[in-house]
Amino acid sequence: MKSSVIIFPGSNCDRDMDVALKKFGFENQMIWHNDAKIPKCDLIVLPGGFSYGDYLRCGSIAGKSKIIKSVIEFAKKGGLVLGICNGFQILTETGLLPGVLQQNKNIEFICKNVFVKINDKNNKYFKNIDKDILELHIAHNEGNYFCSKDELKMMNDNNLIAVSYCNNNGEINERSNPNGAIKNIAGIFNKEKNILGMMPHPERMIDKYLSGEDGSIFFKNLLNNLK
Amino acid sequence: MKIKLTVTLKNGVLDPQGKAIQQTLNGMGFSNVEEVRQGKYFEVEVNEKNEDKAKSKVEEMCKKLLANLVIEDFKIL
Amino acid sequence: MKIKLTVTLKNGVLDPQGKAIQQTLNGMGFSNVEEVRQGKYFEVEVNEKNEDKAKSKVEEMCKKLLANLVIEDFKIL
Amino acid sequence: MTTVNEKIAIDHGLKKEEFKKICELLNRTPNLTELGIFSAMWNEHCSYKSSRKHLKNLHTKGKRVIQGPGENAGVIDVDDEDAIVFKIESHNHPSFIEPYQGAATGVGGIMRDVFTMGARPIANLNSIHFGSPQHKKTKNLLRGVVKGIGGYGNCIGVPTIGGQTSFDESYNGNILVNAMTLGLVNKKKIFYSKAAGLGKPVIYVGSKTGRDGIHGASMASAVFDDQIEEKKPTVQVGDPFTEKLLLEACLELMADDSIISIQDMGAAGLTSSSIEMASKGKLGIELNLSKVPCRENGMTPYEIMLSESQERMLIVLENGKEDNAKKIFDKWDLDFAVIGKTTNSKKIEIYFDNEKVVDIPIDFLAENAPMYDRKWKKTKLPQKIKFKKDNFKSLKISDCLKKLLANPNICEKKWIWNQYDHTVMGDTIQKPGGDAGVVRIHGTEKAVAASVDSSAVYCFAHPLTGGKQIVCESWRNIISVGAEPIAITNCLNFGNPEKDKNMGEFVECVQGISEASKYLNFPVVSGNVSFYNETKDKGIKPTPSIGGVGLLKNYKNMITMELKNEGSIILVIGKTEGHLDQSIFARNILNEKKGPPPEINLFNEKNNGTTLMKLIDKKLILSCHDVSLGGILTTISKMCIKGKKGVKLNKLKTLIGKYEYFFSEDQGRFVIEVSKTNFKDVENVLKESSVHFDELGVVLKDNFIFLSDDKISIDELAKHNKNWLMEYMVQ
Ligand SMILES: Nc1ncnc2c1ncn2[C@@H]1O[C@H](COP(=O)(O)OP(=O)(O)O)[C@@H](O)[C@H]1O
Ligand SMILES: [Mg+2]
Repeated sequence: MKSSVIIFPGSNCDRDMDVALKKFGFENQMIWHNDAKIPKCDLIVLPGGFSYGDYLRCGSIAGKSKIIKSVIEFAKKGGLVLGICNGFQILTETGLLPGVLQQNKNIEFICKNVFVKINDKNNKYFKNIDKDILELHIAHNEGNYFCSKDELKMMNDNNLIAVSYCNNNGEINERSNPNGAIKNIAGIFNKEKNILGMMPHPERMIDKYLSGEDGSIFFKNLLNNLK
Repeated sequence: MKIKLTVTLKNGVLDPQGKAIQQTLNGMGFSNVEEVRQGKYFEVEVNEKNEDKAKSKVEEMCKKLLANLVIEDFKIL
Repeated sequence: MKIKLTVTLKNGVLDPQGKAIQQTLNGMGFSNVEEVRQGKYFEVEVNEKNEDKAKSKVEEMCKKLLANLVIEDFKIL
Repeated sequence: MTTVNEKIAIDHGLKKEEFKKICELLNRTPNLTELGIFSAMWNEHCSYKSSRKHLKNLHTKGKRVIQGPGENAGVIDVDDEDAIVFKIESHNHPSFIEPYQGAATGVGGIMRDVFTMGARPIANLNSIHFGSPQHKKTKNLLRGVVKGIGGYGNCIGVPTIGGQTSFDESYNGNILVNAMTLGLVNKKKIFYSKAAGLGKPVIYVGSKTGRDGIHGASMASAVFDDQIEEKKPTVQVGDPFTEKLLLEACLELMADDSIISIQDMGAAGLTSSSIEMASKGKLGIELNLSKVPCRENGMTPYEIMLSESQERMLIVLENGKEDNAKKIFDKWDLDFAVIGKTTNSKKIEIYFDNEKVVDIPIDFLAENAPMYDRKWKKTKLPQKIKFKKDNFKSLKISDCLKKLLANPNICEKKWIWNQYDHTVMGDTIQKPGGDAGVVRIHGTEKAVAASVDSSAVYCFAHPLTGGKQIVCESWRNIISVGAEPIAITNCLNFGNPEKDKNMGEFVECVQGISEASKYLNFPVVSGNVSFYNETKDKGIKPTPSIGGVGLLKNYKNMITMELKNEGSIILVIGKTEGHLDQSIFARNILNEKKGPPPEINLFNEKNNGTTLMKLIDKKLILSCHDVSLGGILTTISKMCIKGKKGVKLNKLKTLIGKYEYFFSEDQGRFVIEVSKTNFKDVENVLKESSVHFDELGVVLKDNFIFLSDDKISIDELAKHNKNWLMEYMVQ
C-alpha cells in the first residue's frame, strides 16, 4: 500500500508518521507542500505540528497552500485522507470536515495519554479492530472541537463521530474530556468516511517503550483494511 | 491606506481565554469585572487610495482568511 | 458597561503572525497587501455606570495585566 | 553622528578606565558604532571578564569529549558515528520583564547553539526558579515562563524531557530561566565557528534585522531623538516557526560541504558572531551593512550591529557555493544575503552607504578585552546545629511526610510538563517526572539520559560543598535511569560579581564543581555565566545549574523509579548519617535555616555510583531513585506513588533517631528495588565493593507505607504530592 505524508513548513510530526507508516508496511513518500501534484497513492496523511507556525488560526494558512487543492481533489474522488492533530485542524479549515478546533478549555497545551472510544467501525479506518477503547497520546493547544447544533445533529445521524474521549472504562463524560471538545469529540469523518481527522497521535504509540502500543493496532488494522 | 478591523467570537461560542482573563482580573482585585471577551485586531496596509475599494478588498480577505465564519464575526472599523 | 480596547505590538517589535498572514494574503492573490499587524481586541464588561470611572479601571487593568508595556501599547476605544 | 565621550561610554555600561583603554588601543576616540561594538564585546556576557580567570579551572577533558567549552556547544562521543551536542544557557532578565517571550527566546537561542554545530536537536530541558509562591508576581511569571518554553519548543517539535523547578524568596525580584538542548550529530559532520580562508563570502541567513534588544544601557538619550521610546523594544519576540525553517534549511545546507564556519547570532547579534568567527580563525572580516536584510527603514549601522533580532545565522561559505546555498534558503522562505568576506587584515571593517564606518583590529575586541581578578570572600563552613529530642516531640512522621511531599520544591511538577510536548519525535522513553529524561538515538539501540539540577540552598550555606553537591546529584540522576554519566554543561547564575561575597560564592562554587567533576570523571563541556542577578541590591542565592548527560548502550536496560513487584526488597545504598541541617525537613518543619549543607564524600559518591552501575549492568535492579530533597522516606513515597504499591518498612536498626534517619539529606544514596531471588547477589556485589547499605523493607500490594508504629495511605500521599502545584495555579 502506498501512502503520502505532506510536509508543510512547520510540520513536525512528519518524520514520526513516516516511521510509523513504514513500520507497519506502508510504502511511504514525503511530499513537500509546494509540489502541486501528489503521486498515486492509497492514503494521504496530513501530519501534526505547527504548519506555518499556526499563526492566525491553527491550520488556516496551510488550508490555503498550493498542495491542498490536490488533497481536496484526491479526497473528492474517494481517496483516504487522514489528518492527525494539526492535520485535523487543516481539514476543518479547508472545509473538508465540519466545525473548528478551538483553544483548549484550560488554555494550556496538553501532552498526555488519553482513552478514546471508537464509535463507528463501518469504515476503512476502524473496520475489524478488535478493541473498542484505545489508549492514545495527545499533544495540542487547540483540540477543543466545536461545531454548530445542526452539524452535530448531522454527524450524529450519520455516525460521523469517529472517536470520543472517554475513561479507561469507556465512559464518555466531562472528567474524561481533556480539552473541552463538544460531546468529547476526538475525531470525525466526512460523510463518505474516507476522510478522518483526529487529535490523538497514533504514531507516537508504536512500541512498548513509548507511551503505549495502541497506535500499532491502528496502523496494522488500517493496512489490512486497504489490502 | 491602513484598514483596521476586529475579529470576534460569535455570541454563544465559548471563549476560554477571555474567561481565564476575567478570573485573573477578579483574583487581582478587579472584582467588578463581569465578563471579558477576547478577539483579534488587525491593521492591514493596502496599496489602494480609495477607501471604499480598500475596505471591500479587506472584507474579502476577512471572508477568505482572516475570520473563520463558523465561529467568528468580523467588523471593519 | 462594556469597554472595548485594543492591544498592539509597539512599532518595531517583530510580529511573526502579521508577517505570515501578509505572505499568505499575497499568495492568495491579494498582491497589494503591504503589511499586516496583528493585535488583540478585548471587550470588558465592568459593573460600573460611570463611563470615565469604567475606563480608568480598564486602563489600570491594561497596565497590570492585559498589555505588557515593554512590547505592547493599548488603546481604549 | 553623535561624538563619543566618556559619558556616552558610561551609558553604554563601560567603566571609565575601560573607555580610556579603548581610546589608547585605537589611538583615537571611537565613533558611536565602534563604541557600541566595544561595549557589546567587552561586557560581561561576551567577554566573561569577571569569570574567565576562574572558569579556566574547570575540568574539561575526558575520553569522550570531542569539543569542550569555547564553541557554540560541547560535543561528546556516544559511540559509532554518533555524537551529542549540548549546552545550557540563561535567559533570566528578559524572562522577568516579559516571561513568555523571554523564556521562548531563551529556548530558541539554545537550540540555535546546538543546530549551528550541525546537530538536530533531540531533547530540551529547563531549570526554572521563582520567588516565594506567596509573592504577588510568582504565579504569573511561572505561567508565562512555562507557556513560553512550551510555546517555542512544542512548535519546533523537539521534546522537552525534563527539568527542574524551584521556589525561593531570593528570586522574588529576579527569576531564573535556564534552557538546555541536546542534539545529535554525525561525528564527521560537526560544524565549528572558526573561519578559515581568505576572500570567502560571509552570508547572512534567517529573519530580518529589526531594532530588537538593542542594549538598554546603550540607549543614551544623547544618541536618539525624542522617539526613543518608540525605538526601544529591548525584549525580543521569538518566532519559532522561522526557527524551524532555519533549522531545516541549515541542516539541508550542511549535508554537503559548502560551509566553512557557522555561528548563530545570539547576544550582541552580528557584532559578536562576526568577530568571534574572525577571531577564532585569526582573520579579518569585512561587512557591508547596506546588504543586511532589515525589517525597518532607516536603520543605522549602530542598530544593525547591535540588534538582537532572533532566528539569524552567519555563515562563511566556500567560494562558488552561494547560488546553491541561496536555493536552499529560498525554498524555506528565509532571507539570504552575501554581506561580506573574510580578509587578512585581522580587523573588522564595516561599510555602510559606501562609507567605512568601523575599523577595529579584532584583537582589541577579543583578546584585549578586559579580564578582572575580582576580590572575593570565602564563606566559612557554618556551625552544625544541635537538634534535640525536644525538637521532634510534637511531630508525627506521617504528617511530616505529607507536608514534605506537598512542599513546592518537592511536589510533582506535572502541571508544568504536561504543557511541554515531551513525546514528539517518537523516541522519548523516559518522560519528565523521573530522575532523568531519556530519549533513544533514533534508529539505534542506544539512548541518552539528561537531567538538570541545582541546589541554591546548599550553595548559599557553603558554596564549595554546594558546587560539589550538584555535580554529584546530576551524576546520581543519570545513573538512576541506568545510564553511564558522560559529561555536563553548567549555567552559573550569580549575583553581582563586584561584591566580594557574591564573587566568593562564584569562585567557590566553580571550585566545587571542578573538584567533583574531575573526581567523577564527569567533565564540563559547555556552559554559560549569568551575573548581576539582583534587584534593588538584593541578590539571588548562588544557583549554578548543572545539566548532566549520560549514555545507555541499550535502551531496553533503562531503569525507572516506580516500584515494580510485590515481594521485592528495597534497600538504600550509601550511609545515612542523619544530617538534617539545610534539609527541607529542617527548613520547612523545624523552621531551622542555619547550619552546613550535607557533606560530600567524593570517594563514597563514586564508589556507590559505579557499584550501582555494575548492579544495573547485571540486570539485578528493578527500580531505582536517588535520595535527594526530603530524604529516604520522601524518596520511597515517590516510588510507591508512581508504582501504585506500598511497602512495609523494617524496624530501624540504627542509633540515629527516626526523624534523622528518614528525613536527613546525606549524600551519595539511592533507594533500589531488588527481587528476592537476586537479593543475595546484590548483597555480595555491594559487600565486595564496600558499599554501605541498609535493608529497608519489602514491597506490598496494599496501598500503604507501614512503619513500625504507623501506617500511611499512598493515595493520601499522592494527593499531597500531586495537588499542590495544580491547586496553586488554578487559584
Ligand atoms: N521545569 C520542568 N520541566 C520539565 N520537567 C520538570 C520540570 N520541573 C520538574 N520536572 C520533572 O520532575 C522531575 C522531578 O523533579 P525533582 O523533584 O526536582 O527531582 P528529584 O526527584 O530527582 O529530586 C524532574 O526530574 C523532571 O523530570
Ligand atoms: Mg533524582
